[in-house]
Amino acid sequence: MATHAIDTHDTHDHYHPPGLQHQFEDMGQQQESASIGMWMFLVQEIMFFGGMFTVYLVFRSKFPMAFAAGSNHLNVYWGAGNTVVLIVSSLTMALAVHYAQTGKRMAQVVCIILTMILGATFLGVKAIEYADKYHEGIVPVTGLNLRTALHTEPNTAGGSHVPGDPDSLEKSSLDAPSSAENQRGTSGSASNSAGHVEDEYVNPNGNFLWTDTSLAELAQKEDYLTTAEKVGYFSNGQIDANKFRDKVRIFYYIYFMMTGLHALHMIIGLGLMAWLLWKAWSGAFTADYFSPVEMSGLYWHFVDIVWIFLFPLLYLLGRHFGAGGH
Amino acid sequence: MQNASAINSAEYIEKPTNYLNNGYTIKSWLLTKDHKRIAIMYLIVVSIFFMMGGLYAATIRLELLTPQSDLLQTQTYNKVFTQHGILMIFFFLIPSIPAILGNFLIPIMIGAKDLAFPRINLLSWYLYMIGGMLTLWALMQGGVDTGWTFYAPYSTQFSNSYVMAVGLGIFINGFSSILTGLNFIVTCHTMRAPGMTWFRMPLFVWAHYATSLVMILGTPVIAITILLLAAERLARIGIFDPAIGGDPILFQHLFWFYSHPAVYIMILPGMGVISELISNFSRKKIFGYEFIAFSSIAIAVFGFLVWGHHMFVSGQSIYAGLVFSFLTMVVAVPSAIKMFNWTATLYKGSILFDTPMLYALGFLGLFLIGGLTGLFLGSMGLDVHLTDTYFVVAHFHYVMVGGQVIAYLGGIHYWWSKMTGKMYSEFWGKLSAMLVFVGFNLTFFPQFILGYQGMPRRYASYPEELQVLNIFSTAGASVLGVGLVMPVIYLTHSLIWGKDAPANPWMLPGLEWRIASPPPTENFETTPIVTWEAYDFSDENGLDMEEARRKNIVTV
Amino acid sequence: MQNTSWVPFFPEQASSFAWQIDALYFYLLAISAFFIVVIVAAIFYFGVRYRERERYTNGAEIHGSIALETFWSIIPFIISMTIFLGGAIVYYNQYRPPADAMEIYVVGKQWMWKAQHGSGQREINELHIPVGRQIKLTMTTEDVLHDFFIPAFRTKTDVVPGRYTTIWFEPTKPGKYRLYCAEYCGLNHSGMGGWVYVMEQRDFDNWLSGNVSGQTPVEAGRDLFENKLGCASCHQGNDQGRGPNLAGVAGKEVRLASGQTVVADDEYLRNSILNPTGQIVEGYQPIMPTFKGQVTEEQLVQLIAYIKSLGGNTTTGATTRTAATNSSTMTTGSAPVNGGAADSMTPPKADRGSAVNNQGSNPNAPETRSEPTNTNR
Amino acid sequence: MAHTHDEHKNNLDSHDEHSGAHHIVSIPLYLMVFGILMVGTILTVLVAFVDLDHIFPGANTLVALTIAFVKMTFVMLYFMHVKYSSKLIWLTAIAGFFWLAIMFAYTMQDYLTRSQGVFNG
Ligand code: HEA
Ligand code: HEA
Ligand code: HEC
Ligand code: CUA
Ligand SMILES: [Cu+2]
Repeated sequence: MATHAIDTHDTHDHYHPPGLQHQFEDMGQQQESASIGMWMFLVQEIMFFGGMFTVYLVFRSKFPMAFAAGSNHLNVYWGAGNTVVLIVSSLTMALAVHYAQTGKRMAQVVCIILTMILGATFLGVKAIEYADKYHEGIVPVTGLNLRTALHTEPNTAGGSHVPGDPDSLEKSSLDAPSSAENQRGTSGSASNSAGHVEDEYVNPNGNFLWTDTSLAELAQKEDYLTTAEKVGYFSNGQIDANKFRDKVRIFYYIYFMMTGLHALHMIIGLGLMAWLLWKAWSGAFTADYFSPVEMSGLYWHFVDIVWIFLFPLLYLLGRHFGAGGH
Repeated sequence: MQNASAINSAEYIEKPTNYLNNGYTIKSWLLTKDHKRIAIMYLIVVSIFFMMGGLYAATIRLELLTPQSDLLQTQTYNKVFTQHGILMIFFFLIPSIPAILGNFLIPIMIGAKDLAFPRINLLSWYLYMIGGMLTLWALMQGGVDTGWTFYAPYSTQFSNSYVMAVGLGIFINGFSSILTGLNFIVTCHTMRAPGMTWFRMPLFVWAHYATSLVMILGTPVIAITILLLAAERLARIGIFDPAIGGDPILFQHLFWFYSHPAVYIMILPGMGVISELISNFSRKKIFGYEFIAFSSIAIAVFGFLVWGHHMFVSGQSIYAGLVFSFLTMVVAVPSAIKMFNWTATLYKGSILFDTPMLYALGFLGLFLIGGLTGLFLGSMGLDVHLTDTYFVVAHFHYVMVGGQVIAYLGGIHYWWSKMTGKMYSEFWGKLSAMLVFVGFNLTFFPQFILGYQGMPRRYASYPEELQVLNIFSTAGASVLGVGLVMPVIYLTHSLIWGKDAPANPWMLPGLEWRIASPPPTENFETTPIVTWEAYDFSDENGLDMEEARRKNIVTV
Repeated sequence: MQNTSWVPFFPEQASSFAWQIDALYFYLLAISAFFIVVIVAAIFYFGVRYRERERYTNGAEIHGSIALETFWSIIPFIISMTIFLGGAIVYYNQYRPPADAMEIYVVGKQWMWKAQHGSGQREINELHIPVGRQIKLTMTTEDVLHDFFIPAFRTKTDVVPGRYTTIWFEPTKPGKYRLYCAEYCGLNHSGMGGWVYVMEQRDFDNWLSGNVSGQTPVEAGRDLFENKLGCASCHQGNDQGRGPNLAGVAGKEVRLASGQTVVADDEYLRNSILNPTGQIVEGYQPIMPTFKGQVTEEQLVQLIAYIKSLGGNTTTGATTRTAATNSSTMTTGSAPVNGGAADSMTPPKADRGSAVNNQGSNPNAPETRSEPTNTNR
Repeated sequence: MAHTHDEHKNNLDSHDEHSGAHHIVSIPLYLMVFGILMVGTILTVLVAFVDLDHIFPGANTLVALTIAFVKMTFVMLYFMHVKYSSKLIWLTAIAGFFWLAIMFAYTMQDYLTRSQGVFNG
């Protein structure tokens, strides 16, 4: 078999330190390759998350108040707590590398275990937060939430939402010219309130509950709405809870996509740690050969860095509006 | 240790084992970590995808023979061109040269035993296979009809074809591409043999280094974009669909952030091959080595700044359009530099017109036309009229088929003896090269005219007054098809009945020609020490021309 | 087409800035020709002059030349800048609508173009415009991206859901020009097109006031069905379209989605056109837009005459006709977007007064609210 | 074959990367970095509740991102040993963020210079 032949063929004139792969000349070359390779991988990761950050940037710059509203509803204590957890785990990871470099097996094992525990804690907290949001009915699109209807004043409901009509969302949103009328802030046309006494907004994808438009009102009052917001939140010159809610939903889409991807990386990281733990336990790493520990460390720290940005962007960006969470 | 410069490769080097006869079991292939075997596995699969893409192309051309959509239903036609584009781009052209020739040659060219991460290399192949199989499965189930560009909101809300499955296939395949790029970069940094400085590397390696940069920096973005698209389809997440608050132009930004650089993934390796061919078949050092090397990097870097030229009429702001148009012009300059240097290399050469060189010269002409028509499109005012017409179709086939595919064929012929240890028939080679050239022009040149007349692309039926040129195009495609089927036959034929290849059939100085054909598993018995520049034909370089002439080594 | 120009295979120039695009085109052709000739000539010359004379002789040792490299970097750069500037200027002219342009609203929809004139006149897959007037189109779409493309005018622009895009031109020659959809938009993308009629002002005024030509009702109906109203884009005459095959429908029994059966008499046909969602044929989505307000009574008669004339060589009774897979149903099982979209395109009654007031200053499409949407569900 | 390796190194133009001896960061230094990170975290939370936007719009975001950036820098330099790594690693890390910036900048140059394109939904 080919691979077998490679190995036997090679050994005859080389001293083979443990862990040296056949294609390399020496440990130095191997370590260098591993570290460049890992960094290239991290660059790849930066761009991967970068796509999401771009999406965030675009929508946040359009709808800052909706984002602030959504963000304020997240629990800052859980978020901050998790940040601390991750930073501590980064420390233990760094220590694990340190002990690997200095060849201390037991300390290394302990550090890895600690890192894993902290990582799991992080995921646990995330799970709690997700569950929380789920029970509050603000996980967009799950469709599994209680279908509690949101009642709004008839005159702010945009007129075209027919009770119980699942198409009404599309109907209004594709009815482009009429919304443009709204843009001008003129009063609606004669027909739009025909027969709607009680408007009930039913999201065809399950309910995403959101009634609080106070931030949009605040911004309207103090006049710092963006152009997009001036169009995007209003129906007939008044703040439309439903339209505002749709923008908050975008925040939550992005929140769940970003934190979900981050959590996925944590899970992969935990798998990596488990493997490291097993290797470290069986004494595979020495002061000469520890690059797997180092490389996993790089990965772990990177995931930490992503969170360092996610935390302020998702949890903190609207706190100063004083509209507070719940 | 034996000094590499003493190797006289004109002789047959009898090697008891080479990478091909080193194990015959299926397992010895499927679990191999040998970059050469992985390259061969890519060769097989990529060829299959090419044939499938080609069959779709043939179907397109047949349908377009008549103005009505009579051969295919409109629905089917939409799927056919989409799948043609997807298979050709993601599963054929992007992996073609890098994963086959790059994989096989980069370690050899820089004097290494293997890539830096052989296992990851194998993983890349498996990811490619999984992605490919998933896509094929989806095509079997019913296919996609979104166009290869997957524009939202059609792809996210309106199409009821297998967008998710194909998207997932491309997603997985993307990681294959990323890992290949990663492997090449690390290999170039750490695996070079003693004496193989950066500026002694063959330009083929430089081109792949640049390509790899694009792969690593660009591909993740398409991955996340497809993920978002899938999320939007699955759960109606409103990122791209305006009906629920999203922004369809954002999709285009994200898509082209990758897909424009990706067109350079699709040409840079070809440019690398052409640099090798032009220089070696002129038996002369390449003109302006450093300029060609750096222009590859420049293309890779600036290629990231121009994606908006696909969006001049999309509703992007005029200001953004101006910036992107300007940068598009800037990025054409490095290509121009390459073009001129290649031409200059021919000057005072000793030019050999073997099959690979025919392809190389064909490349120069076709890429020239393709690239220049790129300038038409990059010029905003003109693009307004030309975008989404057959002019664009003709442009990108000129650069992709006339460029990369031709380069790929040239490369395959050039290194065929090295890869397989067999010589193909030069007569058939030349014949097919010429057929391809003629057929290609006949197929795609009329499309420029069609495009300027205003024939929109992705049309299953078209106005009758446009039929004449379409008939030309279809006729050309038939010639092209014949020209492309021929290599499949004579190359396969050569595997069994071909003459055994000498180590260095053309007496060339590259490292790959200093080892046996096919190479031994370990590439080099001992690590070579490089003391010569790239394309060094001087006599001090250990190539004993007198000896070769005396022995009259016959190349073809 | 209107291939009257002396250059073969060259599209007609029919807008005020078409010459600019053509000039730019010829400029680029000249540049290309120059580089192609120079490079190909060099290749041929070198190929012949320096072909290998004796086996294994090497070429001359030349490494490169900084002077040459600089030369051939700077020259292309300068040339490419002229191309950029030319393109930018032309583009700017094309996308800066003059202030006093006549405004027409265009809405794209899978797979038809709907236009409404300032006077309230509506048309489908056609655009009638007067010659020599600057015309500005304000465009959007109800579903996916489309692209409004008139080759003879050398201009096009995407229409984007949720946004307005604009395009302007000044037609210079009366005639009939092709109109295409140039952005892929699904099944019938290649059928989404029609004609632009550039008319003398006098003819245009006539047209606006609704003059019709002397065709038989069936002929006129066919014209309406196939071209003017775009019925054929859904009723393709086979069962793959989004709407049912109408051949042989007249007089037969039709199964409705509600389970009832009705006889397709004139009244039924008329209702199907004016109020399509009232009686949905079994197996189809309620996507057919209402044509109320767009067809005159006279045209209705013509349409019905035409549908009846389709005869019944298709023997498949209405009851056995099965639905084509509707390309717009969503995989998620949530509300069909198209369903909503169709409802929303209720055409308004032409209201000349207010629409005229809106002209020029108002970026919005004409009012669509003057009539309630289908409330008879 | 020992001399091969030597030559191998000598001929690499980047031999500083090749030194097998990896820098070992001392534990106190790690702890110090950790301290900085914790302070940063607390600071960013506290600042978030103070309204800085009246200074100029977006000031809060700017401060939050600056703190995050500083934290990231420390993690990269010390935890990820970039400080002790070759130029190539520096370059790689910077290039990654640079490309991200390209994506942001060139996307936003479109969004900031045209109508926001929302009239519904
Ligand atoms: C291998 C792939 C490849 C390559 C290399 C290129 C190269 C180039 N492309 Fe192309 N392109 C595609 C593949 C490629 N393209 C594809 C697939 C599409 C369509 C995607 C889709 O919509 O489906 C596309 C579409 C496309 C568009 C969008 C068209 C539209 O949809 O409206 C534009 C617009 O600017 C463009 C421009 C260019 C330019 C300026 C170059 C330049 O890099 C070319 C540079 C080369 C030269 C210029 C020739 C050599 C130079 C000289 C001989 C000297 C003279 C030069 C000067 C005076 C400057 N391309
Ligand atoms: C690598 C990329 C690549 C390649 C190689 C090709 C190759 C060809 N393409 Fe295509 N093409 C695209 C990429 C490519 N294309 C893309 C991206 C699109 C846009 C899709 C979209 O709009 O979304 C497109 C669209 C496209 C269209 C426009 C469709 C439309 O807009 O309506 C047309 C029309 O003529 C066309 C034709 C051809 C032809 C005739 C070939 C020929 O060159 C093919 C020649 C090859 C063969 C004939 C096969 C060779 C055979 C063998 C090697 C083996 C023999 C096989 C057997 C024995 C079975 N292609
Ligand atoms: C957007 C697509 C679309 C367009 C355009 C369209 N239709 Fe339809 N049409 C449908 C669909 C779908 C049905 C079946 C569902 C229903 O009854 O509404 C239908 C049903 C009908 C029926 C009843 C057919 C039967 O089998 O009973 C008639 C008659 C009809 N259309 C006539 C027309 C005419 C006349 C026009 C043009 C003026 C037209 N349609 C334009 C989609 C369309
Ligand atoms: Cu509408 Cu294509
Ligand atoms: Cu491009």
